[in-house]
Amino acid sequence: MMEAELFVAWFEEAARQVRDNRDRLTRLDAAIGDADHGTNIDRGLTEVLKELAESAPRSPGEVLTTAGATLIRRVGGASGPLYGSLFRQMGKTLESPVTLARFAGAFEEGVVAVERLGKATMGDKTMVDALIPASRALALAVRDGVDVRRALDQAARAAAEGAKTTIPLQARKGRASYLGERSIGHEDPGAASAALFMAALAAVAT
Amino acid sequence: MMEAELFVAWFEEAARQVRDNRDRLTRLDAAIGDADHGTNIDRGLTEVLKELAESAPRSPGEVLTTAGATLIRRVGGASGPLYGSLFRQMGKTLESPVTLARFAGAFEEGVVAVERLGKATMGDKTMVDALIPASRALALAVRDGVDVRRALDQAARAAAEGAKTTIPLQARKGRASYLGERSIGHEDPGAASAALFMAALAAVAT
Amino acid sequence: MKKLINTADSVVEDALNGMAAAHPSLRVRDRVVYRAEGPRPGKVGLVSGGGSGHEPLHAGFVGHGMLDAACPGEVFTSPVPDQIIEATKGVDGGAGVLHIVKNYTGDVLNFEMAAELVEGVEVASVLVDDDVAVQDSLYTAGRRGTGATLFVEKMAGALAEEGAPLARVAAVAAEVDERSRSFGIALSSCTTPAAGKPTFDLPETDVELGIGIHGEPGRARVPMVSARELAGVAMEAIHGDLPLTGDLLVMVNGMGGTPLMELYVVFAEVAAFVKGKGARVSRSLVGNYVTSLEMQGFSVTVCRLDDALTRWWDAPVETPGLRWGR
Amino acid sequence: MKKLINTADSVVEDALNGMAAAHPSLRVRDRVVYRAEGPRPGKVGLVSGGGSGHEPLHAGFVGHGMLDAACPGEVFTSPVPDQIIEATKGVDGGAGVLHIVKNYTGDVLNFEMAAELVEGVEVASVLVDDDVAVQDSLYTAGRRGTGATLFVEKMAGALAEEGAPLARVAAVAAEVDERSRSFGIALSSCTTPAAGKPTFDLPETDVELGIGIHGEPGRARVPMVSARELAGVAMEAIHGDLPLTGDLLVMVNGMGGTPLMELYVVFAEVAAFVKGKGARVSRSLVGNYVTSLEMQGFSVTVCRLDDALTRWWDAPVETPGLRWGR
Ligand SMILES: Nc1ncnc2c1ncn2[C@@H]1O[C@H](COP(=O)(O)OP(=O)(O)O)[C@@H](O)[C@H]1O
Ligand SMILES: Nc1ncnc2c1ncn2[C@@H]1O[C@H](COP(=O)(O)OP(=O)(O)O)[C@@H](O)[C@H]1O
Ligand SMILES: [Mg+2]
Ligand SMILES: [Mg+2]
Ligand SMILES: [Mg+2]
Ligand SMILES: [Mg+2]
Repeated sequence: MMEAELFVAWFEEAARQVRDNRDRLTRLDAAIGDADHGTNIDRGLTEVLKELAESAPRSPGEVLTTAGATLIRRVGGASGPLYGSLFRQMGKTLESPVTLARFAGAFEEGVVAVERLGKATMGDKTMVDALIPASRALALAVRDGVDVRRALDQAARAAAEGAKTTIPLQARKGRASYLGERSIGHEDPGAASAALFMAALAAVAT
Repeated sequence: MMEAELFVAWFEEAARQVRDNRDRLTRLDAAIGDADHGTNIDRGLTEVLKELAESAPRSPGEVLTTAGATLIRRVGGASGPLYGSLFRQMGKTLESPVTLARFAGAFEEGVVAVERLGKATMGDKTMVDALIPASRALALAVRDGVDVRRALDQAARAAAEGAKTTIPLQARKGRASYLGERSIGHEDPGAASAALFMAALAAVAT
Repeated sequence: MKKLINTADSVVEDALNGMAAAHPSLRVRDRVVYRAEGPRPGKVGLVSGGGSGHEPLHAGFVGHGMLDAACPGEVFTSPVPDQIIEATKGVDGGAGVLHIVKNYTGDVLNFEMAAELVEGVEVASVLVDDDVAVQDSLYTAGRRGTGATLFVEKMAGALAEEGAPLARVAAVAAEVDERSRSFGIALSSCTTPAAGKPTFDLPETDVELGIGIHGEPGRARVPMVSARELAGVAMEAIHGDLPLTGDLLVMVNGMGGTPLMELYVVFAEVAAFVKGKGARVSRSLVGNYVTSLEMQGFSVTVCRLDDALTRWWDAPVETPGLRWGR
Repeated sequence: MKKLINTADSVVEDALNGMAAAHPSLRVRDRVVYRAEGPRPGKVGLVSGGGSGHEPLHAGFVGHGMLDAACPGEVFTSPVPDQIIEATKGVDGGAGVLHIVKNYTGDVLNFEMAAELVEGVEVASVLVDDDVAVQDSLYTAGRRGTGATLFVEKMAGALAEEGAPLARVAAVAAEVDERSRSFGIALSSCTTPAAGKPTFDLPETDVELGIGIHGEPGRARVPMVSARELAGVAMEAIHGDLPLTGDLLVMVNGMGGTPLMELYVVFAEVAAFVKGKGARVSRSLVGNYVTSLEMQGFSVTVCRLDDALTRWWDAPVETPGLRWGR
């Protein structure tokens, strides 16, 4: 079972991984964007940890909605509202006690919220290209009765692979789309950070 | 005897030497000034040649006053009025037929005009540090009855040595004086161009 | 990286403190820059915003005849909805508020969220998308908003000052955008304080064509040529999309690091191009107005004027970045 | 070197064509920039000039309330006497002409020659020498004229507009200079079109203190520090020479390549410094006004105001580079 503490730990771990990868994310964004993605997510997660410490939300859903709202309030850019919506929608949907199935369902709702807000679909070279595979992996794990730990591992792996699939793509959404064919050959920074989020969850669930 | 043609040839040769040394003069000016001395003198001499071709002055004095006036009218900066005054004053003073003694006297008048206008004296790290030694060399050559060719050679050598003496000096006049002690260790661009003028004269007098 | 900053984290805050100190006509609170005198009852409020690093855009255009408030985000990062909500409430004089939004995913999403969340204020939005370097197709996020933002803010601002209702101010703002086109060329990249190194490396021999205003690389990298040829590239791109005819408002805009002397060289070529097409430069602006930190290069923005737009352009304006008539 | 030019030789000419095309209020003839409307009978004419590359100085300050004509030389090279003579004759409205000359050997010599040669016009001169980085001693060419030039042109211009006689305009111009001090710091060099490479090389870690406006190296090279510390260095140098008291006009001037955002960061520190000394920033200017092509860095210029100077500062001005009140 996944408790509120686990979700707090998720954001702590995500903050650490993003901090460690901040310059890489920013470099990815420099190649096909405006060189701020690492800073944006790092700033956002720092604020999320502060907010979680202050407001001490009690349920997993509350942790997620708090995190989502904070990202919306503090990040700006494209990724702020998108990640904010992901977590807020997830939090709104997620009922306690949290099971893998409920988590997978809430995650899917979150991803749909991102798609709806950003109007991006698979293959547009955005964070969606990492999030959708992660969501599918979770759904399959539920269907197959896999345990939480392995399910989250599979989701993390799917997200990482999804991020890599953005490399040969030409961007059709976000700032990278302005580059036309020149966006080909670079990993999408938002997909890369989405993979970090999923890796962080897998790491704390062990 | 020095005819008008010789003086025209002087400016032609000076223009050639300055063109060949333009980047060096500008580099010297970059070190302790504003990186335009080579361009300034090059532009000025190009205009002088044009003007000499058009107005076809007949006497050595006219060649010199025409050149001086053109430098004043076309160069700007510190070096324009200074070199302009040098040649204009020289031209006003120089009587035909030109002897070495008359030339030496006119040159000295020209140098005095530069000193008066720029208020610089020997050791201030300016073109004056090349011009005064050249003038002295001419005066000595007259006293010693040296022939024109050797006299101009000695003047050229004196000017070149004078230019080198500016290297260890701290500038007290012109733009280089703003650098204080940092002006030490660099040759003054105006002294360097003055040495070129004298070298050009020696070259055409052979 | 050498920058006149205290820390990369505090640069926006520190710059806003400087703006507040330099311009008594502005009031800065919670990352929103307002006119010091507050909203005027019955006047439509104009709110814009976007990443910092484009100064004087947007905060430098707050004042009589232009914006009522600007929301500066972090460097090259759209502001957050909270700022926009605060600004919207803070400038409402009862006649509603127009959001002037440059077409970037981040700006659009944050302004949209704010517009949804703000209560008790009628909000309209205009999307600025003038950059012909980007194709407006299903395969892009649509044209970017660049130099025309200034035109929209100025002309809509003048109309709002006249007391026009929200719908009309919004319609004219959209019309200005429709009549405007831009194209930008970079000679060098810029360096954001947080990244600490240039966003892209451009060799001494090359330029980037079709850049935006965030230091993004452009559509293509080509060898450097003369000002005449570069101006030609920009103007052909604009003319190919919106034929140049009649009276034009033309801005030659530095990207922040271009000597004004060079912008005038470009302007001379742009003016000659316009003349060659049989059109007329009726109003113009040459300088650094919509910048990308210290980037070198230029953008050209052209707006097809009519009598009304000309009048709103000429109307008095009193802001730190644009001022005439008072 | 990448520059928006056609050829290095034609850059001044091309830029002047651009100025003429962009500003119908100006008339450009034979390398002199005049007000289009010509001299006003009975008004003292103001003529300034200097090397190009400092735009908007000087040509950008021609217009109502400031200069009557400007004489742009080649890049960083003083104009020639012929230009100054033409300008002087061209702006004389019968009340004489004031030459506003920055204290550089080249500017001084060329203006002096022009003043001697011009016939039939009463000429007075004011020498601007505000840069505290240079000691005014027998061992230098004296203090350089930098940012205070703008103050002198603005205030003397306002007084001339009021119809004051030449002697009084000259006296006030000199007073403005006496009350003003500047100090400049460079983060990077600039590149003149003719030289094609940076005048000096400055490593990523260092700055030049006490630079002028021609890309000359400064008095000392020191490690880069924060905006607060750099502002402190500049302000201490100024305060040490002319103690800051009372009401001050303060300009934080970019050298041409500095993002406006960073100039505001510096201004915040300068304002804090002034406050710390018990003085008051009563008027201010933040932006690129007296530049060195694309140099990065800043200069601060401070003028101790009194009521009269404040009034002349506030008086309407309508030039491409400075405009308010009309
Ligand atoms: N319309 C969209 N839908 C989904 N994700 C998007 C969209 N637009 C941009 N993104 C994501 O946002 C990332 C960029 O985020 P960030 O750099 O923080 O914002 P910005 O582009 O405003 O600078 C992209 O790499 C991409 O993954
Ligand atoms: N007061 C002076 N007297 C004599 N020569 C001077 C004086 N000031 C400057 N110079 C000479 O002028 C040279 C610089 O000329 P130039 O670079 O063309 O003009 P600017 O200094 O105006 O850029 C100096 O190297 C120096 O030799
Ligand atoms: Mg980004
Ligand atoms: Mg020089
Ligand atoms: Mg961004
Ligand atoms: Mg010079």
